[in-house]
Amino acid sequence: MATECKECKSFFPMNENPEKGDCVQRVVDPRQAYYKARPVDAGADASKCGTFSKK
Amino acid sequence: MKCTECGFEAPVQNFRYLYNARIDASISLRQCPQCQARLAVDELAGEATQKVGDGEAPWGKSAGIEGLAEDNAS
Amino acid sequence: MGRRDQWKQVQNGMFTEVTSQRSVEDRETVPDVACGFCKNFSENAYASDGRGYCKQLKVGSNIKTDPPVYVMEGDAGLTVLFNAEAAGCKFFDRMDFVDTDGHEVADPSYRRVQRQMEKKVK
Amino acid sequence: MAAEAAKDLSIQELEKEGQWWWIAEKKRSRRLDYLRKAVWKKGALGGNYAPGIKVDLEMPTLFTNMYNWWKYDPPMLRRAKALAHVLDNIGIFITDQAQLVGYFGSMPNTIAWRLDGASIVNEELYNEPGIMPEPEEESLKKVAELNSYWSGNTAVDKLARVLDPEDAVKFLSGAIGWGAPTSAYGYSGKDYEYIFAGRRGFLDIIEEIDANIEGAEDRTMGMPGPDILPLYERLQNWDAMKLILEAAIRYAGRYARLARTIAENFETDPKRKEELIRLAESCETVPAHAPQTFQQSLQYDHFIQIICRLEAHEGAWPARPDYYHWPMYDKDVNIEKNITGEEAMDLVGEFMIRAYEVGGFGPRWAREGLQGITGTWVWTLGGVNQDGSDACNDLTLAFLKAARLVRVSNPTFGFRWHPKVSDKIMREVFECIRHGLGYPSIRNDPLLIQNSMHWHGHPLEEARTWVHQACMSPCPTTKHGVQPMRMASATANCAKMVEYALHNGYDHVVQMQMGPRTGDARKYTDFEQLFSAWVQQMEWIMNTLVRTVNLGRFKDPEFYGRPFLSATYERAVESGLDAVSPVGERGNCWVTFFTWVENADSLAAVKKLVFDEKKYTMTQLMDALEANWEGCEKMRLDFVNGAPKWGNDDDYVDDLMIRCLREVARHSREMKCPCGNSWPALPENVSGNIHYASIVGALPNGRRLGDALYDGGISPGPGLDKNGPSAVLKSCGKIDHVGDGRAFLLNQRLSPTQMAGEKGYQLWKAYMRTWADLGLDHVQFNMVSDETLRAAQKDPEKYQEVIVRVAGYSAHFVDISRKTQDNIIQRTIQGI
Repeated sequence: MATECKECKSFFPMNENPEKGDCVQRVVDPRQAYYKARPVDAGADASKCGTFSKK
Repeated sequence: MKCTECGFEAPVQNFRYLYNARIDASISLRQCPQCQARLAVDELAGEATQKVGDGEAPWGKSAGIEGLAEDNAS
Repeated sequence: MGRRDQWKQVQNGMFTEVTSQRSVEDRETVPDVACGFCKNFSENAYASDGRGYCKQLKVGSNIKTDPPVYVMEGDAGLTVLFNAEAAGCKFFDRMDFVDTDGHEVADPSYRRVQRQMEKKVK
Repeated sequence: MAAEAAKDLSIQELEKEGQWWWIAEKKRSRRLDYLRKAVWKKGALGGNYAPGIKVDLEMPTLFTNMYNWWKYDPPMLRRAKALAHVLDNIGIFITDQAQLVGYFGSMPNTIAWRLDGASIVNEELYNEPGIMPEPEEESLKKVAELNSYWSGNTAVDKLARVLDPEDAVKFLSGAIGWGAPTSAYGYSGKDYEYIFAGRRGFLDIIEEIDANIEGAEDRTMGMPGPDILPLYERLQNWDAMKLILEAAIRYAGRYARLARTIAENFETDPKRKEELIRLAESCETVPAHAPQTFQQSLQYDHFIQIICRLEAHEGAWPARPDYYHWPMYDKDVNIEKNITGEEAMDLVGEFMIRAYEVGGFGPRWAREGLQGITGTWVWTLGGVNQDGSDACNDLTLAFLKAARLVRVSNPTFGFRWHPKVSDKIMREVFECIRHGLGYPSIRNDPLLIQNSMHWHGHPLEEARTWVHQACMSPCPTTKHGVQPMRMASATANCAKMVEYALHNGYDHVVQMQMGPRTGDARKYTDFEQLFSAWVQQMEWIMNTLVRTVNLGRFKDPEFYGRPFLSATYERAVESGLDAVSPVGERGNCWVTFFTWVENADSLAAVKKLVFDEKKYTMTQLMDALEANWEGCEKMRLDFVNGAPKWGNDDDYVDDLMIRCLREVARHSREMKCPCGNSWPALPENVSGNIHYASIVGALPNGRRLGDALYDGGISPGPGLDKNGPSAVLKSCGKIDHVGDGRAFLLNQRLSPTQMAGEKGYQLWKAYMRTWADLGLDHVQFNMVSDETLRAAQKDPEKYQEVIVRVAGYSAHFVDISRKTQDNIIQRTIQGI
């Protein structure tokens, strides 16, 4: 079975629509640290995602 | 003219003209096409006087003025 | 030819080659004898998109044909790309020094700051 | 001085040394220190972006996908849908310690690429070294693909097909002007009176739009007739405005969600959790509703600026933060005491930092002309209220203090001075200058209000709202006064006026017959023949640029379109027309005059040495100029030192300057903008004097092709103002700063040693009194010594934070090219 975004620790579903959510990640670059977010579908294929981490 | 850095010799106009050091003096900056050094050039004599490195200004301080401009207006 | 048509011809010369569809290979290849290595090439003062003027040839010239067409009179210089093949041009005059330092400001006669030129000169 | 060594020195010792940047580090809060150091500089170092800066392909890809999808929609609606798709999907981030959010790239080290503006820019981007995301090969393929899609489809490509081909070719030669005649790269004023003074949130505007739609539909579903025909297009525009406002609210909501996610799942520090919740509430309030707190007021402003920049590559940032954010500051800090002055200072400092980090991909001429920065973010402080009373307040002071703590080079301030400004405020202004920031520039408020009324007919109360539209030009922030599209391409390389007058209109640098054939200068027998040729070339240059810009402005709603900007403009919301449409705008155009003073100095040199003294013939002069003065050094020095130069209170050359300006002013009134108003000149330079150095040929003032041009506006040539500061002011005071043009930039360099202490302040204040008495509209100061600047050239790593005033903007000294650095050092240090 394919790995989906909703199984990942970085996935945070939207209250109003759990089928959609944000992929939230911590980034530390040479100047600053920050959290970034990108909208993703809960069921999106995450099998090729380099940062996938199972909940 | 002869490059003070690598010895390359050519007519002065063959050295790439960069810009004046100060418009009211006969010193310019040119670049040697061979070694690419930035050279201070006496344009009246047609001679390279020295290589100009970072932070170096062989022509002195602010153009025309060594120190403060005095208020001479009447 | 009327004024408008004359300048239309110049305009076409300035734009066509630059904006026409090109492959990545067309964009990346810099021939050993390219306009960008020539003393007669002057980078366009407005755009660093790789186009420039020829200081010798005027609009209507074509250095790609065999034999090349050399037009020496006119109101505007021929527009060429930095990586145009110039092996067939009798006016090609190789520069002693090609400046690829993009930290300094425009110097159309010496500066060639395109990534492709930088790779080629180094 | 190395950072480690500086840490051991006391603030007093550092002050003595003039090491203001280390003082800032010691004095600012930990939060501001972190946020200031967190910024990735987006300004180019000379012409190259700094290591680590990446072009962001996310926005261009998202935008293009959706723009292509909605290919049958009318321009504004199509762009609104594409932009909404970006707002819904682009990566967002919240920096540690941040209390304000919003950036137009998907990561802090990215620069946005406006790919629907001009194919020329897109092609340039393809050729750029080292700025593509890894792997480079894949990115290049993607860029090539995007370039192919937009080739012929960008705003400039479309305009180029409509322009007269001669105008198009000559403009794109790069010899006479820069910028691009489209709002894709324009500057837009913000209708602050509508949004902030009117206390409107986007939901309030949506309500107004709904009412307008309802009213229009009553008519389109009613009696047929020609009067209802324009409404069909306007209805679609209103749909577009509404759609984009809704997307903007969702965009803010994404930040709110992220802030809550961090607070609830990651953050362990209770204080930071509280801040994140407050940040989330802020983004849930604005832009949907009018702001209720000082933080929300700043956040609202920043969202508007950021979304405008996602819509177009805006090259300026007209704003008046101490005026429009004052009500919420006053409420939170003074009246309700919800936050302390220190907490407010953190917000003000961060507000400046958030603007400093903004940067988009600019073509080389823009990078070189604005070295070290990404656009002229000149924020306006001070001035008067609409009733003429002093508008300075505690927030004015807070901004002036914050500037010294965060020491950003962008934004900078332009301070509206007037006789009622208190000594307390003036001291803070002076402290910023003394700390070497190069800003605020000082603007003569009463005079510029008069100027706005004179040239563009703004009513007094509206003129009093003015902000810097870019570096220099005043523009009201009102319904009919605000300007949606000031295009930098109405920027003239004025040294070409005298160059073409001497060369029969031919340009030897770009190898083209540019201006009219005004005659062979070798045959001129008196000065008037040369001057007559100069007038013709001046008119030709101004006409060519203005024709191009006028057409660009007129066609912009069709070729580009600004749904979001329109949705924030009262007149656009009311009419359903694109904000860029000239309908409803009073008109506030100006032609920026780069490289202007060379004209007066060159004409004076020819008049004196050739026609009055007959020391040289025109043939000798033309031979020398054609040889770029090579082999004629003695003669060149004669033209520099033997002829009077502007800035020395010498009527010989000053009268010529005034004569030239009066000819320009006459022609300015003859040319009209699309709104029917005049096109006055505005001499200033940014670092265009360096960009044009190798594009302007040799001139009779003694410069060669390659030499930097003068630093701009009405500033005398570096080192050529030998009679001291009063003489400079007296020369500049001969200009009518109301009737001769829109504004006149004056750079002056002062000695840090002389300006030290109370004595220094009093000297400066006396100088400023003379400046005001003589009726000048602008002055700005550099106050960093030669010694420090040379040391910074030698050891840039140790002097990263030294700031200098270039012209119309400030930059970190290490971010400008060596030629520009030397040009700044060449400027005369005036003793006052």
